[in-house]
Amino acid sequence: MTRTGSGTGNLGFTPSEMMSIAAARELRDGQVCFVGIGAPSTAANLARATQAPGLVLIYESGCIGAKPTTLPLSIGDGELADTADAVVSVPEIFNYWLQPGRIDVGFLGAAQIDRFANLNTTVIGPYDRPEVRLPGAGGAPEIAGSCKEVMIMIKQSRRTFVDPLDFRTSIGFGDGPGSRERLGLRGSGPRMVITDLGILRPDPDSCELTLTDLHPGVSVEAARQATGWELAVAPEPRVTPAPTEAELAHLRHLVSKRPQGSSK
Amino acid sequence: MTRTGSGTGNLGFTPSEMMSIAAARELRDGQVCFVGIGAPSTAANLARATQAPGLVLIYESGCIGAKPTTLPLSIGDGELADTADAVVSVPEIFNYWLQPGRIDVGFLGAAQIDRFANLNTTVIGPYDRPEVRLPGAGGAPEIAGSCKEVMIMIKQSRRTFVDPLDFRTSIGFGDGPGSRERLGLRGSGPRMVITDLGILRPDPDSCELTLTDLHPGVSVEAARQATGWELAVAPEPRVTPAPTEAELAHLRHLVSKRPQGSSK
Amino acid sequence: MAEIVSLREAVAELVGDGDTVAMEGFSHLIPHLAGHEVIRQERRHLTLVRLTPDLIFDQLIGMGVADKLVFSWGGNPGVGSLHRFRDAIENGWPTSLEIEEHSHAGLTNRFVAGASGLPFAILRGYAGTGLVERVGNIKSVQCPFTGETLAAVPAINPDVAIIHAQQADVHGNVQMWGLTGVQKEAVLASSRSIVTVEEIVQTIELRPGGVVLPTWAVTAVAHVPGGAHPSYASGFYERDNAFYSEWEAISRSRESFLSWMERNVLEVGA
Amino acid sequence: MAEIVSLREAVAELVGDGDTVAMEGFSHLIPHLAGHEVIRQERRHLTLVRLTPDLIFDQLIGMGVADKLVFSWGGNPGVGSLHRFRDAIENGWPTSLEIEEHSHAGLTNRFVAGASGLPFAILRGYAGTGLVERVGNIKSVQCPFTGETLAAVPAINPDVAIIHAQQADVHGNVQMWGLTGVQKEAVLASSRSIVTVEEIVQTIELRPGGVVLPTWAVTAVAHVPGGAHPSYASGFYERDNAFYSEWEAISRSRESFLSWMERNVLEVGA
Repeated sequence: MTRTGSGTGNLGFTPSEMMSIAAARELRDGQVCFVGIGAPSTAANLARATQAPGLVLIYESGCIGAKPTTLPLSIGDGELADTADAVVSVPEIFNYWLQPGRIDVGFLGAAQIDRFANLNTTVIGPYDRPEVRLPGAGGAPEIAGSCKEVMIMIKQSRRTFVDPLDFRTSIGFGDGPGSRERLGLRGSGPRMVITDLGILRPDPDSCELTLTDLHPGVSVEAARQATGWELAVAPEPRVTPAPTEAELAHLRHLVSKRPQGSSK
Repeated sequence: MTRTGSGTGNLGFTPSEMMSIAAARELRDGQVCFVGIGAPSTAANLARATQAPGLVLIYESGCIGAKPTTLPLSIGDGELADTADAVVSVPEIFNYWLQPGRIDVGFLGAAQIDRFANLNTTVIGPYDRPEVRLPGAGGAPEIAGSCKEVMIMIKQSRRTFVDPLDFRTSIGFGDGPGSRERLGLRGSGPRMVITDLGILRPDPDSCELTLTDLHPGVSVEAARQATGWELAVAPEPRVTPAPTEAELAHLRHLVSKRPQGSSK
Repeated sequence: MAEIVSLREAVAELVGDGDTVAMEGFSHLIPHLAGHEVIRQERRHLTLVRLTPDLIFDQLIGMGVADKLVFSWGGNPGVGSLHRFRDAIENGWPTSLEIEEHSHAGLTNRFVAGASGLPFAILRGYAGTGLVERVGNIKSVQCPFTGETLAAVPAINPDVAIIHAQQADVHGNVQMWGLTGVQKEAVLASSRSIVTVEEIVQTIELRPGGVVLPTWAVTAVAHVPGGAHPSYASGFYERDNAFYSEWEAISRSRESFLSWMERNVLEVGA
Repeated sequence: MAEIVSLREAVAELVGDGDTVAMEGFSHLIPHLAGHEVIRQERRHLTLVRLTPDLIFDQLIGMGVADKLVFSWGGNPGVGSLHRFRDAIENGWPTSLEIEEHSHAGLTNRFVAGASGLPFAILRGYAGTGLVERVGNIKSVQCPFTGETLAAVPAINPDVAIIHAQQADVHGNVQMWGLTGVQKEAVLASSRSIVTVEEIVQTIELRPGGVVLPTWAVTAVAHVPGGAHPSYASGFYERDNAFYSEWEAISRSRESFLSWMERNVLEVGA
């Protein structure tokens, strides 16, 4: 567990950087992506700066086709509205653009995730007497339900990878196979969970998150230690290609221009 | 029945002009008025030109606060959009502005009216084999249901004042007292019906249209003859004040600037 | 991403016999020339959808393109009747025309539900009208909070939406302004869409009142200047009120209608 | 017609103890100075409503103005927690705070239903989430056409909506542009409304993206330049990201919070 610091160590990049770059690589040019603030926004904008210049970014504040040149601090920064193809009302974003399932990828973060990729952004501890009151649902429940597929970014630890969740704010695969179908959800659910240690994907049969990729220098054992349940691991996890110089340069350039005030 | 021609006769004004002027007088400054095309639009714009300069005109095409200087031919003339305080989508006009009951006066015309001020703009004859297929409902059913009150303009004759209607396109007082309440309608229904012969108002108890005003030179008998049911008449019908010179001048000026192509 | 193609190609590829086709435009930006192309390509058995069928729908109906019409107000605004529409309904000429009629509020909300990915919409509407009995597609639903009864209409999700807009950029992003009716909803509710435009520009500059459809929400864009005539395109040309008036005489008889269509539509290329 | 009054008068006349008050602004045009005036006038027992309670709601909650909060995301965007909001929920300081939480889509549609004069709204939402059990105000309804089950949320109709906009004209017509969130719906859903504006102009010139509220749909307009700071007003000033960051330290302890409020809000006139 030497990989949780924020230094670049001897690999020349930090685990957070690897997480952003691994996530950015999964976005394809021309896709339409509904972006949460923070890590997903960083990754999506990195993708736009690298292999997916035509990625269409949608922010729940009403921006369709935002093309920020600096990372926004909030989902409603002026930079997003000023560079968007269209700015619409919040009702329109949710009702006309998200709900019908026309978004390719929903990109979410969370405070907790469980083995079926359900997410908690509501409370740590009991709902009525929370130890930590988190911000709440925001756009997540409907992003998780309606996008054609969902990508999740979350730092992996026993505090974040838990079973059960303290609260289920948005659904991944619910209680396992068939849950989404029974709920009438149209999107296919989480395609992958990208952490600072590796990548997990749902098992096609059981829907359980399975470690399929490890970032450079991370062991299966380290990933197991950072998971609050018995982690399913693919027979031969791939090793994520290390960040290229270009990827790192783009990412660091983006982050360096992030507005003052950001803590993450 | 000498009053149905379109000449000005010896009174110096036509029955149609009297109808427009009588209707315009009933609109008050500052009211918000949802206007149908044709006669209601003429009367509403005459009101704006005379005693109600602050009358707010709403057209279902999406114009809020239209201030046309010429009479529009359609409810979507460029003149309406160009002079409006706000232009919104058709869904917004119906859902946000009409439906909640924020409009003071709905202003309707029709092909047929019955004794409870229900209107037909759908068919003459049987629905499945109409003698005349009329344009249909348009905005009328919800204007009739949702505006705080409704004013109706219609030329009075045995073809237009009928009982029963061939089709009930929009509701006045339904089958009489209590109908609107049972249907959950929020608006109070028709306040008056202005014709080329006089003005009819619903009886406070029976809701039946009652002739309360006669235009200059029109007899009770003429109004009875032009009504397809036994017309209720107030004990002493008032006589509508004749058009003033200013009213006539404004009306004729408006009509003279009406776009080519209008047949009414 | 929208492809920029000719109107002929767009209609050939995207409008099929038997399709449900919404051609929207609420008194402004009515896609007349796209309608003419549908007539020239001899589509049949269409279900046509529009709040305010006017001249172009009169022409489509008179040329036998449609089996069914879903609408809420069919007339020649400020002038009078649509004679081809009436002839089809009253006399079954050139073929019988099934109709499903709504109020504007009802049909608008069918589009809103369609654009929203919902199976139905609720409204305070239709109460006490003959439409409830005559139109199969109006039901009611109870509010689970207050118990109130509201009207319910089903979503409409046409196969194709056809609209006219002022401009597109070279990537296929579309901007329209002025009265934009229910066009955005029609495009978003439909499986495919054709947008004819007055001009194609390098970059869209947002206008007051501008409504933008991003290219990835549109199937095809065709450059068709004048495509809304005799209706108008704010910023480009005015409504040809005289033609609306002339249509009264042209359309009154089957013969004069057919001869006008022959000369002005069939013999004209896209 | 909207009256043009001072902020002090507007709050004094239109915001009463115990009212349900929506102060909207989705990361832009947040009515901070109006919130300060509510604090200065010591309103109590309010139910506060907003999709994205951030700093101004943290301040209102920390000053004991609210009994209840209806919201969908409460945080300091890009920075972290709202400490006063957390202290109220986690520790009941300064008073206990009842909460009713939704998703953005759900609360947005509560406003839409409220603005539309409908008792409820339907959406594809909340499915499979803990919110359904924890929030009393989410039910379901069946589509009368397809039989599908959809989420239903009740309309919200606040007593007062408070928003900030870029401009009003001398008649009280309001224009805002840029991100306009759910502000139009909040005003239309509410019985009364206060709009603070950056400037009052003779005549509104429509802007790209401009959203207009006609004067007759607004109760009061107050000229409050800078009224959105530390959020921003597109065309007037930028978001003060540094202050959002500083709020983390100011709000972390009750003492530093109270002393900041004393100096920066209570001792300052409207």
